Amino acid sequence: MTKPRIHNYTYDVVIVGAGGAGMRAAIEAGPHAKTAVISKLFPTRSHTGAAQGGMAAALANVEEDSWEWHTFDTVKGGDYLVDQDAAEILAKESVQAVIDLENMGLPFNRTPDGKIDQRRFGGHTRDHGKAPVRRSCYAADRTGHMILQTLYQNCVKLGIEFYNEFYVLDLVMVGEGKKRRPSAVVAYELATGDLHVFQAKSIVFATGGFGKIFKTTSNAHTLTGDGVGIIYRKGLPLEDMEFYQFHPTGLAGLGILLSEAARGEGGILRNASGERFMERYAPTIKDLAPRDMVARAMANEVREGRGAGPNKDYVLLDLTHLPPEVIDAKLPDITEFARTYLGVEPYTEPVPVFPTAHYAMGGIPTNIKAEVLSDNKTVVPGLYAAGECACVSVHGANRLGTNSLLDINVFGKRAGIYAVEYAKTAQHVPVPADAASEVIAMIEKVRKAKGNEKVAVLRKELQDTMDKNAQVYRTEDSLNEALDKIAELRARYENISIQDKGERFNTDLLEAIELGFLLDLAEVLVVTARERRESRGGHYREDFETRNDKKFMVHSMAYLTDKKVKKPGENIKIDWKPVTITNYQPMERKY
Amino acid sequence: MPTKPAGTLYRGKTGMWSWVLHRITGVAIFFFLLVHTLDTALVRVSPEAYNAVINTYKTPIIGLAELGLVAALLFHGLNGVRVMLIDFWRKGSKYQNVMFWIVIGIAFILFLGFAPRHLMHVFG
Amino acid sequence: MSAETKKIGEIPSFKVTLFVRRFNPEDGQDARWQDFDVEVFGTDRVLDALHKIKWEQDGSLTFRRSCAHGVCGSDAMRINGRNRLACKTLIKDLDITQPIYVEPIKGLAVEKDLVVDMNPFYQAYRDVKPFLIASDKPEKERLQSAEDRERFDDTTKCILCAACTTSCPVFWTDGQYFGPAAIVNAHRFIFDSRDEAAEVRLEILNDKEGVWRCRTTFNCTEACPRGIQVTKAIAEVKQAILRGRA
Amino acid sequence: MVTIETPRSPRSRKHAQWEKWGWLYMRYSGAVLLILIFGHIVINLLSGEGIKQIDFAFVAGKWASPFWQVYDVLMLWLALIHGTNGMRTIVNDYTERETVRKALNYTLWIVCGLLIVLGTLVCVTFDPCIDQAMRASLEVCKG
Ligand SMILES: Cc1cc2nc3c(=O)[nH]c(=O)nc-3n(C[C@H](O)[C@H](O)[C@H](O)COP(=O)(O)OP(=O)(O)OC[C@H]3O[C@@H](n4cnc5c(N)ncnc54)[C@H](O)[C@@H]3O)c2cc1C
Ligand code: HEM
Ligand code: SF4
Ligand code: F3S
Ligand code: FES
Repeated sequence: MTKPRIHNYTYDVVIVGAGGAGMRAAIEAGPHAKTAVISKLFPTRSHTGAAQGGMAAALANVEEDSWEWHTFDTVKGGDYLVDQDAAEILAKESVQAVIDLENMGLPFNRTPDGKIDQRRFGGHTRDHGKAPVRRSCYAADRTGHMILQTLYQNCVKLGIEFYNEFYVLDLVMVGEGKKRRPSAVVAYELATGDLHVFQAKSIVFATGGFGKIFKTTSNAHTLTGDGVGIIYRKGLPLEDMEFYQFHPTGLAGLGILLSEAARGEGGILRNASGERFMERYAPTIKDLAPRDMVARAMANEVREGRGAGPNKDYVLLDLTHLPPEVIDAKLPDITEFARTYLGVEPYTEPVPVFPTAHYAMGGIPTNIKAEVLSDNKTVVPGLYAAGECACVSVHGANRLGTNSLLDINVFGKRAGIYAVEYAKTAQHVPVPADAASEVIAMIEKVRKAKGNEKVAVLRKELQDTMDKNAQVYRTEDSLNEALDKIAELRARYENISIQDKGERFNTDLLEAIELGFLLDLAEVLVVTARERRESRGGHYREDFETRNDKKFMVHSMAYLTDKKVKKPGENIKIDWKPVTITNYQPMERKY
Repeated sequence: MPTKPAGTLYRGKTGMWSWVLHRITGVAIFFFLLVHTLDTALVRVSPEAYNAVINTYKTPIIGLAELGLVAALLFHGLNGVRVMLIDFWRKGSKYQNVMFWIVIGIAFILFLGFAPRHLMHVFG
Repeated sequence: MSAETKKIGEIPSFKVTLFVRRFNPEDGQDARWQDFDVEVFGTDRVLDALHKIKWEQDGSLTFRRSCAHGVCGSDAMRINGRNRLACKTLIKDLDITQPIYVEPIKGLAVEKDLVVDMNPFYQAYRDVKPFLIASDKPEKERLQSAEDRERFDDTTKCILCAACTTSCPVFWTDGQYFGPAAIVNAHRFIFDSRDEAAEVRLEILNDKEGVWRCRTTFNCTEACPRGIQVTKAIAEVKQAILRGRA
Repeated sequence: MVTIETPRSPRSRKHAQWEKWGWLYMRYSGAVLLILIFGHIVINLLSGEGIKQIDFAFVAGKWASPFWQVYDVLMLWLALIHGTNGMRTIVNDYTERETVRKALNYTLWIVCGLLIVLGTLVCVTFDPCIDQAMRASLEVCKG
C-alpha cells in the first residue's frame, strides 16, 4: 500500500456540509472567523436544492398570522414531541430568516403590491387550528433551489473557502468522558484519495439526511447520513431516530417528490373510484392534513383495495380542475416531473402517487444554540449541528411542510453565530499525531477486502427490508425482522469487496463506506422504533395504535455502546429525555 | 500520456449546422474576394491582361465554381439576416429554427432563378 | 376520469447496449469505448442504466450524480452525441435498437470516465459576480413587482450543470469564452430590479471572451435541462451592453 | 469543429471595447453588403449576357459613372473589412499559440489594408483611355 498523503489545516470554524444549513452558518461565520466549509458535493448540488414548496414564516403579508400560531401548529404537527422553547425560536425568528434571504437576493414570488407572496401548506393554520393559513413563502416550486443558489451566491460574495468533493469520514475527539473535546475532522478527497485533517475550534455538522436507508425515497443518492453516523460512532447520542417522515406524494414507483404545494394550490387526492378519501380521515383540512396522517391514509386506501392502477398500489393526485395557467405559474417543475418520468399530463390526467421516505425528524441532539449534546443536558463545547442532521427538536414526531427550510435557516444561522462566539475565546484542541489513523484503517479495509459480497446488493436488501418493515406501518414483528436482516447484512458487510482499487475519483470505495453509515443508522432507527411502543406522528405502531403520553412523552436517545455485541440491537443503549413544554399542553391531534 | 477522450461529433441541430455553414461560406467568400480584388485590379495594368483573366471566368469549370460562390453568398447573406433577427428581434430566438428553413428555402429559390440563366451564359 | 390510462409497472423490461467512453489516467490506457448490455424498464433513465453497470458489472465506472431527478446538476453528459442529464433522459425515449453512446461533456478536461474538471466552469461563473449587489439596508423585504420579478425568472432556474457551456462550439475551441452558463447567471442579476451593479457585470461581459463570442448556435438552449432560453438571455445581455444598461 | 483538448491559461482580462464595435460592424456591414453584393450579381451576371459580357469595356462603361465607382469602392471596403474581421474571429477561435495568432491576424489586416488601397486606387484612378478601342470611342479620351 502506498502511504496516503495527509494534509493539515487549521481554521477557527470548520463547517461540514454545504447545504442550506451549512452555508447559512458559513455566511455568519465567514466574515468573523477563519472559516472553511467541507462538502462531499459541490455546494449547489446539495439536496436543499430539491426542496420545492416553500419556507414558513408568519409574515402576515396576505392574511393575518402570528408567530404564536405558527408555534402552535409546529407543536401540534409534531404530535407534542416538540421542544417548545425551540419551536418558539423557530417561529419567532422565521420572519427575519425570510427577510435575510430576500435581502441576500432570493427571488420570492410577489403579491400584487410587491411583497413576498405566501401560500397554504399542510398543517399550517390560523388561530390554533381554525382554518388553513397562507404562511409559506415560496419561489414557484423551486424554493429550495433558490435558497441554495442564493446562499451559495452570498458565499461567493463573501469569499468563503470551500473544500468541495471532500468526504468527511471522522471527527477527532480528544479527552475522556465529559471532558471530551472535538479537535479536528478528517476528510477524504475524492479527486486524489488524499486525506485532509482540518483542525478547528468550532466544528459544525450540517450533513443533511439519510433517506437512502429506504428504497422509495425523495432523497438524493448522496444522502447517506455520514455526519449523523460519525457522531454516533463517537459514542454521542442520537435523538428521536424512530421518527422518519414519509411524504404522501412521491411519484408512484419512483419516490420523486411532488410538493405538498400541489395540494396547497388545490390539488386533491383520490382513490381508484375517484373518491376524495381525505374527507374521511381529516374532515376539517382534508388534503392539507399533516403528512403522517395523509401518508397513512393513502397507505390504508391501498391496503384496503381502493388503490388505483393495474396493481392497485397507488392513489391519484388530481390537479385537472386547476387552470393550466396556475399550474404553469406555481407548479411548473413538479408537473414537469410527472410528464418526464411517468408520461402523465397533469393538466388532464391525475398523477399516480404513493408515500416516499422523505425527512429525518431525529438526528444529532442539540440545544437552541445548535450545540451538540453528549447526554440529555451536557454540551460538547465547540461542536455544533444544524439542519436535517440535527434534532433540536422543532419537528418532534412529525415535521410540518416548509418548516425544514426554515429550520436550516434559523438554526444554521445560530450555529454560525455561536460557533464564532466560541471560537473567539476558545483554544484549539491539539490534534493527535495519529488523527487520521481511523480513516486510513477504514479505507484500507475496504480497498483490500477480498470478500464476495457486493455493496449494491447489500444496500438494496437493506432498503427493501426498511421499506417493507419500518415504513408507514410498523409492528414489533416487522421491526424485529428488519433488525435481524440488518444484523445479517452487517455480517455480510464484513465480507465485501470492491472492484475499483484506484485513488482517483473512487466512488466505488466511497459507496462502500457510505453503506456502513446506512447500516448503522437503519439499525438505530429500527431499535428505537421497537422501543417506542406507541403511535405518534410519523411513527405508527399497529400493535400500539394510540399515543401514550404517560410513558412516551419523551425523546429517545440512542447510544452506541459496544460495537462487538452479538445479538442484534444490543449494542445500542436507549435512554429517554424529557420534552420541553412551555405553553401548549399535549392534546389529541385532530384536524 | 494516454490519449484523452475524443468521442463522437456533437449532434447539434439547425442552429449549430447553420453556423458551421455560415463560417465555411464566409471563409470561401473571403478567399474569393481576395482573388477577385486582384483580378479586377488588372484593369489598371492593361485591358489585355484584364480580359485574359476574365476570360478564364467564362470557362465551364470556373463557371460552375461561380455557381457555388453564388450559392455560398446566398446562404451566407440570408443566414446573416437570420442572425441579425436573432440578435435584434425579440422573438428571433423563438423562431430561429423556422427562420433557418426559410433561409434555405429562399436561397434555394433564388439559386434556381440564377443557375439556369448563368449556365446559359456560360455554356450558351 | 381516465384513472387507468397509465399502467405503471406494466411496461416490460428490455435489453439495451450502452457504449461508455472510458478513461482513467491511472491505468495508462488510452480513452476507449466499452460496451455493456443492461436490462432496463420503461421508467428507467440513463442514470439507472449507468448505476446498473456500476453496481452489477463494473464498479470502477465513475460518474457524478446526486438527486436523480434533474435538480442538482451533477450528471450532465453526452448521450448519443448531445448534452443531457442522465437522470432526465428516459431510455425508452432513445432509439433503443441502436447502442446508446455515453461520453463526458466536451471542452473540460476529463478526470476519469464521465467525470470532468469543472473548475474552469465554476470560475467563469464566479467571475460575473453572481450575487445581489445593493447598497440599501431595508428593514423588511425589498419590494418588487410581479412583473419585475418575472423579468429574470427564466435565468433563476439554472442548476450549474454545464450542459450548455460544454455544448457550445465556441467554448470547445479554447475554453476561454465565459460560456452561456456564466452569462445566464449574470443575466439573472442584470435584470433583477433590486440589483445595482448591472453596469459592472455588463462591463465584465463586454470582454474579449464575453458575450460577443457567442455565434448564436443554440446548442446551449437545446442542451439546457431546465428549459432556459439561454441564447435569448445572451441576446438580451448583448442588447443591454449596446444600450449601456439593463 | 476543432476542439482543443484542455482549456489553457486563465482568461486574460483584456477589456476590448472594440469587440462590441466589431460585432456591430459585422451586422451593419452585412446588411448593406446584402444589397450591394446582390445588386452586383444581378448587374454583372444576370442582366444582358451575364458573365459573357464582362470585359474591359464593360468595366469601363460602368466606372464611367461615379455612382458605380462609389458603389464598388464601398462594396470593396465593407466586404474586405467584414471578411477580414470574420477571419480574425475564426483565427482567434482556432489558434492555440499566441504567436501564431498574432502572426495570422497581422497578415490578415495587412492583406486587407493593401487590397483596400489597391482596389480603391484602381477604381478612382481608373483610366479607360489606356485601351485602343476605348480611345477611339470614348469622348473623354479624345480631348
Ligand atoms: C424533494 C424534497 C423536497 C423538500 N421540500 C421541502 C419544502 O418545501 N420545505 C421545507 O421546509 N423542506 C423541504 N424539504 C426538506 C429540506 O429540503 C431538507 O431537510 C433540508 O434542505 C436539509 O438541508 P441541510 O442543509 O440540512 O442538508 P443538505 O442540503 O442535504 O446538505 C447536506 C450537505 O452535507 C454534505 N455532506 C454530507 N455528508 C458529508 C460528508 N461525509 N462529508 C462532507 N460533506 C458531507 C453534502 O455535500 C451537502 O452539502 C424537502 C426535501 C426533499 C428531499
Ligand atoms: C451578403 C451579405 C453578407 C451578410 C448579410 C453577412 C452577414 C454576416 C454576419 C451577420 C456575420 C456575423 C455572424 C456571427 O456573428 O455569427 C458574418 C460573419 C462573417 N462573414 Fe459575412 N455577410 C455578408 C457577406 C460576406 C462577405 C462578402 C464575406 C467575405 C468577404 C463575408 C465573410 C464573413 C466571415 C468570414 C464571417 C465570420 C464567420 C464566423 O465568425 O463564423 N461575409 N457575416
Ligand atoms: S443554463 Fe441550463 S444548461 Fe446551462 S448550466 Fe444552467 S441549467 Fe445547466
Ligand atoms: S452554444 Fe454557444 S455560440 Fe452562443 S448560442 Fe449558445 S453560447
Ligand atoms: S443527478 Fe441531480 S441532476 Fe441528475
